Amino acid sequence: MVDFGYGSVKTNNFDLDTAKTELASYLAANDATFNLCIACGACAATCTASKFTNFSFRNLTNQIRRGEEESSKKEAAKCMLCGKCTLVCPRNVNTRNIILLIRETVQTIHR
Amino acid sequence: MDKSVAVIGGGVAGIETAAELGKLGYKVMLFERDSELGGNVRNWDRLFPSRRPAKEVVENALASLNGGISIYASTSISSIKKENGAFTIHSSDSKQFQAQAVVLTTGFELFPAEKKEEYGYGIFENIITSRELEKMFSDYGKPRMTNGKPPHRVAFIHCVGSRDEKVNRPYCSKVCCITAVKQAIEVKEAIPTAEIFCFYMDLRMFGHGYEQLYKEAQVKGVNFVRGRLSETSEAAEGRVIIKVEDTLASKPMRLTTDMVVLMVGMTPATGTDKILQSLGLKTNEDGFAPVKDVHLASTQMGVEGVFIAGACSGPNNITDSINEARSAALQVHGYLNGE
Amino acid sequence: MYPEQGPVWDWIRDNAEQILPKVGANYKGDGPGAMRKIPQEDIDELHRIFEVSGGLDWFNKIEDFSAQKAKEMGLDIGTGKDSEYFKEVYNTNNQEKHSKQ
Amino acid sequence: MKIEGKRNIWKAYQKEIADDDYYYVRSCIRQNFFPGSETTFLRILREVLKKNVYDDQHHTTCTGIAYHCEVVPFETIMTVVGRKFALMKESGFRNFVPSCVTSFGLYTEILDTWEHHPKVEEKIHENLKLATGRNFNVPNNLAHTSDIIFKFREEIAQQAKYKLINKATGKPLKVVDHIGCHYAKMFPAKGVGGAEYPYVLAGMVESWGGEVIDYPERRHCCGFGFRQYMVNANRGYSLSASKKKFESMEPFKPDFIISNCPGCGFFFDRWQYALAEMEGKTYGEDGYGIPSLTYEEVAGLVLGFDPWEMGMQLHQVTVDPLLDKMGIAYNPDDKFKGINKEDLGRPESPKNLRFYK
Repeated sequence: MVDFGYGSVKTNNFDLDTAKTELASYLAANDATFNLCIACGACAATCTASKFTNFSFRNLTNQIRRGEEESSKKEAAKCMLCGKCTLVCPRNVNTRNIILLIRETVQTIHR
Repeated sequence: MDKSVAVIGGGVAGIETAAELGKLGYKVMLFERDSELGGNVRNWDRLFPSRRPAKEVVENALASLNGGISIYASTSISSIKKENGAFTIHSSDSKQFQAQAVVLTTGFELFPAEKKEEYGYGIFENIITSRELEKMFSDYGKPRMTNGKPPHRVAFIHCVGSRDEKVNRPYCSKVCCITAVKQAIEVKEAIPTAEIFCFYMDLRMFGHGYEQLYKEAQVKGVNFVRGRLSETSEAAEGRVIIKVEDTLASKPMRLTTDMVVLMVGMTPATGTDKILQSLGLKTNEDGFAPVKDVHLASTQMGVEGVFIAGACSGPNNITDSINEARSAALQVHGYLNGE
Repeated sequence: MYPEQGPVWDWIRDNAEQILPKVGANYKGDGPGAMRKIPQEDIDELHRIFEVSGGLDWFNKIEDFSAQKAKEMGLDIGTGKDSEYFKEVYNTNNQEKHSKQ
Repeated sequence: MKIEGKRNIWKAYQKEIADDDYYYVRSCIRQNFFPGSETTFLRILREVLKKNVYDDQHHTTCTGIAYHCEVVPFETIMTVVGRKFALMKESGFRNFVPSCVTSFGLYTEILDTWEHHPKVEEKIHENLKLATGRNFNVPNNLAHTSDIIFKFREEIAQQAKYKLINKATGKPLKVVDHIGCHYAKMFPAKGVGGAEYPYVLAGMVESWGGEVIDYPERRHCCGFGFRQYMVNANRGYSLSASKKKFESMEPFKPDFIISNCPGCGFFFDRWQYALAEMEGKTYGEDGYGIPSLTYEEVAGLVLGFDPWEMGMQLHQVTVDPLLDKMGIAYNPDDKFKGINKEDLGRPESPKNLRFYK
């Protein structure tokens, strides 16, 4: 193949036709509160880890819903499991449990 | 009592106003341009938030109409003239009626979805309006595609003809969010394996029981994505591709769907502007009929003796329309008794 | 500079005098037509338009600030295609956003 | 798809197109890339439709490419455009017909600016007077050259020697149309059929026997985008936009692409070559590309013009299989011959994109 000094760029879109949503389905099936997020961001606002890293529980779970599973294990590892997010969540999402489920299952899904 | 009141428009607000005025003993003329009473609610299968059959509400209202009420169906009102404290109502077939007070209950029409050209309504298959989905529920108990099969992926598009200056509808139509949530649950119940998406800009769950219904939809697995539809297109196999941004992730998103439901907003009923003109009134900035005072006189108008109820003054739900109807009836009663 | 134009482009350039007239072009010719020579008086008019409408000032500003930026980046501003600064802007600057991933 | 829905939209977007006496303005890109298309336009107007067209040697670039690359300010381009209007006035014409979609978009934008801000127009009159001593009037009618061909599509159909039909199967050719962004996206009312479902090219294809294919990325920009392409570092962005379109149209197996914009038509041709050479991917049948044609070339084929006099040998995606499909009588040996039938040798064959039979 010839190198013209540039190349085609991959799409930046979420493509829900090809997205891997296995993890999202697993989480929804194993924690009924997974779907209840209303994206208020209170979890991220109060998060200890978010003060020093770009960790956001809201963003992590949204990314998982869009099929961005690969990075989720690394992201979930940033959580310190302090539980403050569970305390503030207005929808009673069991955030701590969901983080633990992600940590466990990412390994079984992406061996 | 020989005082007569003209009620213009026979949807739920008009029927309720007429019924209340009838109970108070007035001679009521209820004008409806359609051949049947009931207005937009007649085209709905079930109502949010309780999902009761829509016809119950219409039937209940109709049952409360008594003998003092004359119904003029298939009668379109073109103008109202006030002279010496009394009103002459002109119909478009050149009939005239006299009344001492008037209540405007001309309601709304659904936004014509084809005006959002890029949404492909009327062009691509299986793009329907919220009203057409209601009809599918009435006719078959579930949505079905043009090939007769059930859809496996359904996208609800909020704010079609609402909050959109491009189509001159800058206002929120209030009831579409909760209607989408209700319909999403109904589709999910009718076709449990279907994947459902709601694309919203804000979810405006203001009424009693609405937020709970939203949560019920989440529990049932309806996906809510914050972002407005930009355009639809047709894939090779005739499915519909939609493009939105997941604004919470700051990333564009595309997906192929079997059916797209456009949550069409409320638009002022055609002809209301002419009636307003004949009364020397102008529409408000959204094109609806203006109330006298949004806080203190929301069922009165700028002309003494003319009252208003329901969605002709702006998007409304049934609860508020019925309450306004009752309020307007009391206001009429006070006016005719010199209060 | 334009590898994507392909071998047909090279062939057209090599045979411009023979192939362009065949397709009706007035290649470098006087009078109207595609690829004609623009008369000098018209070019002069364009130049005066650029003078009175700010176009020339704009060009000069671009040149001045480019020279300043080149200095800042430690590149030779030079002239034409051989300018180091041009090469940087043309081939590399912002490439990660558009072309290479 | 429900064609009636599109027809309703088409009905709503009709524009006024003058029917004769045109002041013709060439396009920088087109006269270099498709000189034969501009020749064909004039030939169709003069010889087939018997129209009066003035081809002025004194008009110049509109500076639109530079304007879109942000190296020419708005006031300068408006004054250059004012000069073109002045030349038209002096020649006694009133109907302005540019060959370039970007120019067309700019004229539309400038006329709209002047309409809403008459002081700006005044300033441009002063500028032009000062710089050249010339005066201008705004045109009575502004239409793109594709609008003109659209207007006379039925007249062309009546004189057709060929139809957009596969001669072997008798079925209509499948055509994807691409409209330059600046044709109607900025001012939908100024484009035949509006911005979402433009009819200007679809109408030609319909009238000449072809079938228009609507594919998911039809509205997507070709990606040329002036500075995206001009700067090599950004060129991958331009390439990727076209690639997105090729991938989207590929499943529909189009017989050719028709476009009305200089950049789009040219890059649909060249990017197919680049993608074939860079990534090994071809989008047409049997290792060929999908031919990318101008509307003049399509009209010329329909009218039985010689493809090599229209410059169709200048395409990198070879058009020969399409000519064969349509059953067009052409001489393959003349393809690479010069004005005096002299043999010019043959272009080198690309490695991955099939160029020769």
